Amino acid sequence: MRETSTLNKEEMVTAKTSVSVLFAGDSGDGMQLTGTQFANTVAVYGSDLNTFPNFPSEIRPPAGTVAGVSGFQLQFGTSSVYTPGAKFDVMIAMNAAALKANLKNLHYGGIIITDTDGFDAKNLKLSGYGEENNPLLDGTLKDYTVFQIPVVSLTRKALAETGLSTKNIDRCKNMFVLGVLYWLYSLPLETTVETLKTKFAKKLDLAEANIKAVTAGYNFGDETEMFSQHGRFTVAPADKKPGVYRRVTGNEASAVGLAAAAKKAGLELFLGSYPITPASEILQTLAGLKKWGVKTFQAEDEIAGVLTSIGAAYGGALAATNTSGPGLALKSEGLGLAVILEIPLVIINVMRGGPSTGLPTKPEQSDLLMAMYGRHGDAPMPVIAAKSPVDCFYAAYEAAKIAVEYMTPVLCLTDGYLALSSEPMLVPSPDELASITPVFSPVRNADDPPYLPYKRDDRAVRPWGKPGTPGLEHRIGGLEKQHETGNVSHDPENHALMTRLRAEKVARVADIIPELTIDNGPENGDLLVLGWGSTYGAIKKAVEQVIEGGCSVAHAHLRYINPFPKNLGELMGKYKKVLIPENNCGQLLSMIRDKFLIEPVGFSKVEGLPFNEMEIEAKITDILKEL
Amino acid sequence: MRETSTLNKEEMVTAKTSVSVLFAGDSGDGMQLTGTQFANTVAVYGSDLNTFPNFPSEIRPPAGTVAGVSGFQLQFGTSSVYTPGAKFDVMIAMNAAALKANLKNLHYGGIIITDTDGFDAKNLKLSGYGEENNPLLDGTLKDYTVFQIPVVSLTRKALAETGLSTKNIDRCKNMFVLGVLYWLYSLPLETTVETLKTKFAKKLDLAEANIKAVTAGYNFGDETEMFSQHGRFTVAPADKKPGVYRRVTGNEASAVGLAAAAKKAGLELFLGSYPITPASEILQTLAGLKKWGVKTFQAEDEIAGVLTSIGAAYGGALAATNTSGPGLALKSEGLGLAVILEIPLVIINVMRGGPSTGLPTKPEQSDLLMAMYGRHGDAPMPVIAAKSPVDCFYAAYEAAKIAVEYMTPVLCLTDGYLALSSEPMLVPSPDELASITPVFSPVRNADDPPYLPYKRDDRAVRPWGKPGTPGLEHRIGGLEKQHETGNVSHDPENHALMTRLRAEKVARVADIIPELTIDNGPENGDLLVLGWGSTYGAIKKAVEQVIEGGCSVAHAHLRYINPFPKNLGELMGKYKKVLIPENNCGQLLSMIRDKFLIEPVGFSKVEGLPFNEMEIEAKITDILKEL
Amino acid sequence: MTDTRAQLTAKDFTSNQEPKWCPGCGDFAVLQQLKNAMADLGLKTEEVVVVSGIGCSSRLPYYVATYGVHGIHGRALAMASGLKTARPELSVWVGTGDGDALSIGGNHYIHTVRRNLDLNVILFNNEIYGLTKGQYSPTSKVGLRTVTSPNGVVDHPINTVALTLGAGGTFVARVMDRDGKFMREIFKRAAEHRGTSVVEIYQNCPIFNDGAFDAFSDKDRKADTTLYLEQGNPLVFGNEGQKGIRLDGFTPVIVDLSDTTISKDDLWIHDEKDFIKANILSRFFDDPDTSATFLPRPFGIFYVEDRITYEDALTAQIEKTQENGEGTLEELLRGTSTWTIN
Amino acid sequence: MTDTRAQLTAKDFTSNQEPKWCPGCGDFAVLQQLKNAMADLGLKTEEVVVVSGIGCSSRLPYYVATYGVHGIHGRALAMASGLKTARPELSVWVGTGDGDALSIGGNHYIHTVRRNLDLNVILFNNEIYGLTKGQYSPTSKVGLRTVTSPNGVVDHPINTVALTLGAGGTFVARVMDRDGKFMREIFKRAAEHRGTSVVEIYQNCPIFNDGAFDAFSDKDRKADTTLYLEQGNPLVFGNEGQKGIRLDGFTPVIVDLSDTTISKDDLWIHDEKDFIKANILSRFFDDPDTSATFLPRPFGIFYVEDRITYEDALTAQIEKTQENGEGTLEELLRGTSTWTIN
Ligand SMILES: Cc1ncc(C[n+]2csc(CCOP(=O)(O)OP(=O)(O)O)c2C)c(N)n1
Ligand SMILES: Cc1ncc(C[n+]2csc(CCOP(=O)(O)OP(=O)(O)O)c2C)c(N)n1
Ligand code: SF4
Ligand code: SF4
Ligand SMILES: [Mg+2]
Ligand SMILES: [Mg+2]
Repeated sequence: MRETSTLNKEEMVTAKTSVSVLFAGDSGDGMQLTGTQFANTVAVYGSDLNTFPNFPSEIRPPAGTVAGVSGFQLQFGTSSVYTPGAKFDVMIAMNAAALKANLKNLHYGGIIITDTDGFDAKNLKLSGYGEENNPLLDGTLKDYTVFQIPVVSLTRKALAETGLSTKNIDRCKNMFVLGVLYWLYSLPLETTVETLKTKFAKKLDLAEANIKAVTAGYNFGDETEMFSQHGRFTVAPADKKPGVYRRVTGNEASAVGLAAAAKKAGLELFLGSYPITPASEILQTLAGLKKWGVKTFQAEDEIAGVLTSIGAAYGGALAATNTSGPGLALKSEGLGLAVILEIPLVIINVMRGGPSTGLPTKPEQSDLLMAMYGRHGDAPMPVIAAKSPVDCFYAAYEAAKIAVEYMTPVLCLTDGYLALSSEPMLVPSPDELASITPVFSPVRNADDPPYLPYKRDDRAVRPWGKPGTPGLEHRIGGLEKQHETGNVSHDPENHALMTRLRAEKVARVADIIPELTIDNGPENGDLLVLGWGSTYGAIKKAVEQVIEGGCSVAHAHLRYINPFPKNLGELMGKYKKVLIPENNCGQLLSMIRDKFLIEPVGFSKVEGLPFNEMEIEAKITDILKEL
Repeated sequence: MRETSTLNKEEMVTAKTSVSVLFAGDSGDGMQLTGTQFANTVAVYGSDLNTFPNFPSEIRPPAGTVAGVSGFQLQFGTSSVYTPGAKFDVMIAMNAAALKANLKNLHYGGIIITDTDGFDAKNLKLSGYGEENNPLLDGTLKDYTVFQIPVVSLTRKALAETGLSTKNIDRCKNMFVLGVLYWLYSLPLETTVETLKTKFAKKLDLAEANIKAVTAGYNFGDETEMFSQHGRFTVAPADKKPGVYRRVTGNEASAVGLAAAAKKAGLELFLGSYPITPASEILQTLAGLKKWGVKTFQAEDEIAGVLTSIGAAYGGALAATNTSGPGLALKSEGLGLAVILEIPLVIINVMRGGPSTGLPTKPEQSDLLMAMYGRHGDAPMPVIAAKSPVDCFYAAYEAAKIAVEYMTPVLCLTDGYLALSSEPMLVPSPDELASITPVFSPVRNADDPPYLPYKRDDRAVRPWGKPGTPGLEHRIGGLEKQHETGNVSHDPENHALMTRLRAEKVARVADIIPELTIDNGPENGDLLVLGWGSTYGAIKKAVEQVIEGGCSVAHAHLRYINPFPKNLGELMGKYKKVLIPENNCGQLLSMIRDKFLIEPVGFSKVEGLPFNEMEIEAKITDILKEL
Repeated sequence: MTDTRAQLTAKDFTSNQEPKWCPGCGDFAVLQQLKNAMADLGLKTEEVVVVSGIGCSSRLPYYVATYGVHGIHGRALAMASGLKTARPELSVWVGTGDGDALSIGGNHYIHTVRRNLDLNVILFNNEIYGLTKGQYSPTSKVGLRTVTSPNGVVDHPINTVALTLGAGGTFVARVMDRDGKFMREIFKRAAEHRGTSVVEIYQNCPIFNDGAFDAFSDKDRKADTTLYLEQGNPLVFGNEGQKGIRLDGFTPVIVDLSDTTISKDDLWIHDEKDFIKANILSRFFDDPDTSATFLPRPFGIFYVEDRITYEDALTAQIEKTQENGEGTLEELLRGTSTWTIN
Repeated sequence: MTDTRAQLTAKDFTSNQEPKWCPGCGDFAVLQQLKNAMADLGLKTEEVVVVSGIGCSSRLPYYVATYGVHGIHGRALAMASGLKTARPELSVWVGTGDGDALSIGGNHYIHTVRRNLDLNVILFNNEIYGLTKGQYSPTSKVGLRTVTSPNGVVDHPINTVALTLGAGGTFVARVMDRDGKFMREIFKRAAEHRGTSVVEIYQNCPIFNDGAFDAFSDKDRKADTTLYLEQGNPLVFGNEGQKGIRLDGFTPVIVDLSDTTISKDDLWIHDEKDFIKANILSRFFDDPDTSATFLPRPFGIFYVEDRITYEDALTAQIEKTQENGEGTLEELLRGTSTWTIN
């Protein structure tokens, strides 16, 4: 965060390149909605941004307590934004508990905007500060810039004339605060006003009240003396590629990626799925895409989730299933069947903290080795990983392309962090998307030679024989199959051959995936930071920082984990050291050691939290010292 | 096979040190029974031996066809016998199909004993030789010593007076052949006669007929001119450790190992299981041990198999579950729960050919990586492997010891080859078995401090709090747990700590397992052959051979795969090269590369068949050439 | 493309793979009647898919010259459900065993039945695990001695018909493997029923559970131990049809029709649409050898209900959303809310 | 050791963990009655184990000061079955949800019920997946709009009582979360029943499926929509008990008791031992808001059957083999056939 102050004629406006904001309040205070409004506004305004919600782990924890605090974090800026921010610059605290829960993550000297009405005796007690210890008064916040606003009171005053009940009026307090924030960051109200009109199209009084509240908040900023010392801020729009944008979370992007792949391939999309945190929104999003012919099947369990998908894939659909760790474990056997059947199937696994039920609402990257090896027998399948919310779209899309074109299940890894984070996505035009070409065997006549469902092409890929097609009638299953005919075979050499061919086919995917490129930094040098998945933003930021500090450090990020890009070994060889940060105990590290017999530095964080850039920067600095 | 001939007064008797015999016939010919009789006889006579049955994959395939051939292979000898023999010296072929199916595995110059009555037109046709091509007549067998005996006719003659139906008489033909074989190898009839008496205690006429048949066969050997050229053979008894012996298959040994561990530990054994080939005999054996208080629960599926076991373990039983690949996949999620609950549980996985249903009746070693990594999250557990049928007893026993003493699930790997092979087991006395000491928390009184179910000792092991014990009431589950209290915790540092402690506990098992020793060969030298599991016998033989040939080759065999023995790295470092033969695509190889960053030579055989010593010997020779 | 091929015969449904069942296995008869029924129904080989799990009976797909998938143990119905949902126009048949469908596959069973996908389920019940060599199954009788129950089974067995009704089944029938013609007709009725049709077959496994159903198929006993259900007809049995079943309140009682005070009109008339009657019939389940109050075991169609299938309901929803046209790829990519940067 | 502790109270069964359910959640009431019932039954905290799967309701074990295991999703009954088999002397209770027991756990459900282990199963049915934020469950009504059914549920729902009876259940009851005292008594009856006792609770989830059972709990409607079953008593309902249920053949019909031609003696008398009646009662399941032929929804004990439990049968077998003493370790190691080498 770098800033330049200019003194305006009338007011002081400080320009900033990026700002991280946390909206925090009680679960009932509508913080997710408020944050989303702010996000939409800055997006339309032209900023780059990244958001992350932080729900309490219970559905409705006791109001006013720290357990009940709901947060929505967002970073927006002029240059590319990759994370919601390691710490925030500004924090909205609607009550004492919200302050207590989040203060530790506010930058030293950061801004706090509080609703003083949320710091009454009851709130202080519930928050754990204690009735006697009001942090707004006792010096706790001396290192921060604190704006104390009696939000509830001001909202009531502003809406006194609406005739609404106090309960309904109080529900508008979040809009008041949002208005204040718009003023503070010199942002327009239009987007929010429009949204409120649409949302409350059938309850005009509520629409009006909310609009009044956000306007009142804005005007309060204008009129109060409170901000005169600090003035306002601006964050110039980002220099973004022109085009149409939408905001997506990782889970939405995954869902749309699958649906888009199906459309592009000319296939019907079928998703067999069982709800599980944090993967359910993929099912939920696709359930809403019936207009695009998407069929979702909410199965009785994860096993049925994957097996219904296998059935649909046998039937000629683009089939997918999504889940998180415990569900992936249950799907293991089914995935083995998909491997030996050699049918296309996309599995999206949204990783969360394990083992077992573990930390179901927290992200982790600890399912990588299960994705690679969690099937009995030698049962290889391609594994790819998404690095950002938007990238979830492309990862799902590519998974589908590989699945269909290589007749194989493909495992696509995202995690609970990507799943819920959002960022703007430049909407691609249909033509920009890579082609996806299923190869269905054509009709055969009675006098054609018999159909060979396991006759492979030169990439070792077998054809797809769609039921309903005359002449392709064939019967396959989980038993080892004879080369070409697909009939059951117990022949020893055939088993060795088929095992080799299945592995070879997957290995050959390396022929069509791009070589790994350096995301940032020199082509060779002291240190390569090799990441995969959701660590992208944090590594990106950290490496930017150390490069700016003059270090010889580069960043490369793996999308393809099985097979690895062909040049991975060579590329790693160009640096003195390789650092692999992971939210697990070193799973990619194991794979790299095994495959390349080199000794990278592993960096594990297994806390149910993503890395932040500072941690990675510190680790890089440590390593460079020792080089 | 080395031999010395001596010319007796009356007859020529050739002494042999080991002989491999195959009994082959139609599924209905009772070959398993015949082979078992022979095995019992040589065992009691004092030979070392190893047997392996070879069933057709269908239950009752068409009679007379190659698919219908049932075989029982056995090797017995004066020195230690580790395998049923790569090829056999003697083959009993009850019909044409039996000959056809197995001829390729007969040693050049080997002996064939045929029932010529099984080579009639019908049998020739069904066997695929064709009515016109009788291999007994057309020179096919010119490189072998063939004894053509009209077994059915001779049996009918011998039993003509019994008054039995022809059908019943014909059923005795296998006993006739057995008698011939006893004569040929100078073996006594007693064991078989005794067995027949017990077996047919209630059908005296059948007992008598069978005894007559085996005696007639023996006498036929004495009287016929057929063998005069070749004479008889003897295989001197092995120089075995004195003691009481029994014969066990790997699956029986696994079952008894578990039951013995429970008795020794003073716990009740509970097995939750779902039948699956080739693991079902473990359930079946334990179902017959009710006299020892063993409780088996035939569950509705493998998930219930492991979950009932977890429930029983929570209740204070020694709990186990057994399965094969597809079932292990289904148990993945449950095993993750056992990991985080930190309760004792033994999982015996009898590996078979994969992926998916694969080759269900064939052995393979391809579940190793799944055993290691097939769970979501970082969920380590000890993994051990048995190397021989008898060793299945000790492996299961040790798995139970580690499970109980380290409060952890332990995965014990065997395979379809060990499962069905048999060998003599020196029965240990109860005192010889290692102690197994569960640590149940004692009763607590109302004024004691609260019970801490996750308070670890200095090995990071938590106590076992048995329901029913006053004062230990505690509630645990699959969510991450707070250090010591075991309460649910979402705290980031706590999760990191618990993840570390769970891993550390498993790693510490290395403190009590023996260092890896050289099984055979020099302490350092050119090549170390590092094996695990059922490859033991083949590697053992091969290394014996090359050592005899003067090569600097050693053999070490891994029982403990997670954690590895502490000295493994050091030990491998003492040889120029390490060779790792495996019945998979190189799974231990991957683990060794990852862990030690060395480059052993991998040697894969993925044919649904175990290695034979010749293959390994050849590979060793190749490597040595290139050194 | 108009199809000019003639109506197919059972032979056209015979694949080139030799069945690998044991001699005398009841599965052969089922295979034959299945092929007969398919031919009778005028099906084409390319529009049929036979799906199965694992077990002796689950080898079925290999022997039918249609499309087929031999899946994994217990999951046949899940696989078939996905296939049918994706391709409602296909004729999907499921071959499964008592172990496959009711033990490991029990969950998919109850859920498929309640969803009522239009599947034809052939449930080979031999009261044993055949393929794995003779362990007891969830339909094995209490006391049966097998390799895993050396002291006799202690688990109370599943009553397939009762379970299916309890789970919301819309078509449930039972047949005996030896009743070829009867089976063929029931298969056709099953196929014609729009919804999940379950046909339980009492299938003898001569190797591991021989004679499990002898009480219902032995020539001398059959007439007294079995009851063939016919729509609209009274429940009568006995070798000369001399016995009938009447309801005493809720209690079914056997009456002697030679007793002139009793008329056929007093008897229970079979009505396959009557759910309560089907439930009572499903409880004619006691063992003829041990039960004092034995009622004859019913064969035929217990119950048929008309209820929308899962795939029809889903298709209707999709069609509704597409009333004004299907969504385009472009609309999909844009989503509901966008902004433009110039 | 004679236990000198006094009879425990509900408070003694209260753990030190604060329940984390939403305000107004029906789960609180169930927890309270469970603790009351345990105290009433004279149980000791150390002899009780509460087992659960995953879901809001499956948090139950944390809040009861006994032993407890919070397992994985759908597997509570399997875990409890293993525990009970290993330790028959413990009092084992299972807390589970409609998703946990009937969706992913459906297979263990039907098999537990048929095996009849002596477990007390408390099935919290809120017709929704609460913990994962509001997806429909297998008991959700057709047409319900949720995050995964934006156009309405198309799956036909499970009727818990009917499924349980079909699976061979020996104790089935239904209660409403608000009926505290009634629930407490039913819990006690469940505990006293030797066998698997299923108590389905209609539990309101105010967050994701608020009012799902309002038709049966709203003050104004309750009297006409619910039927409380009492052993030996006629089926009457209505705010003044003015309506009754009679059987017309197999068809239950509502009769007006104010009509003097109808006497209470003609009514259906509840008999919880009558399997057929229980089956008919289980089908009083239509929706009061949409059904023209609506019958009141029954609450209370539908059915009770005496049948040996799995663990008792197993124990008997074990005891039989041990008649002449338990096997020793030495005998175990030697097996049945040995030979000696000197
Ligand atoms: C996951 C899994 N568990 C267990 C098995 C082993 N298995 C194969 S078939 C079978 C039971 C077959 O019984 P059933 O379905 O009744 O068929 P049947 O052979 O009697 O026709 C079992 C247990 C398997 N293949 N996969
Ligand atoms: C294997 C697995 N699949 C899915 C989930 C996610 N999950 C947790 S609870 C739940 C459903 C809960 O519904 P229910 O049992 O009705 O309980 P409720 O929350 O409604 O009380 C689901 C789908 C999981 N934890 N594990
Ligand atoms: S084992 Fe039984 S069910 Fe299987 S094929 Fe043989 S006879 Fe048929
Ligand atoms: S989500 Fe529903 S079921 Fe879950 S605790 Fe909240 S109110 Fe109860
Ligand atoms: Mg069966
Ligand atoms: Mg629920």
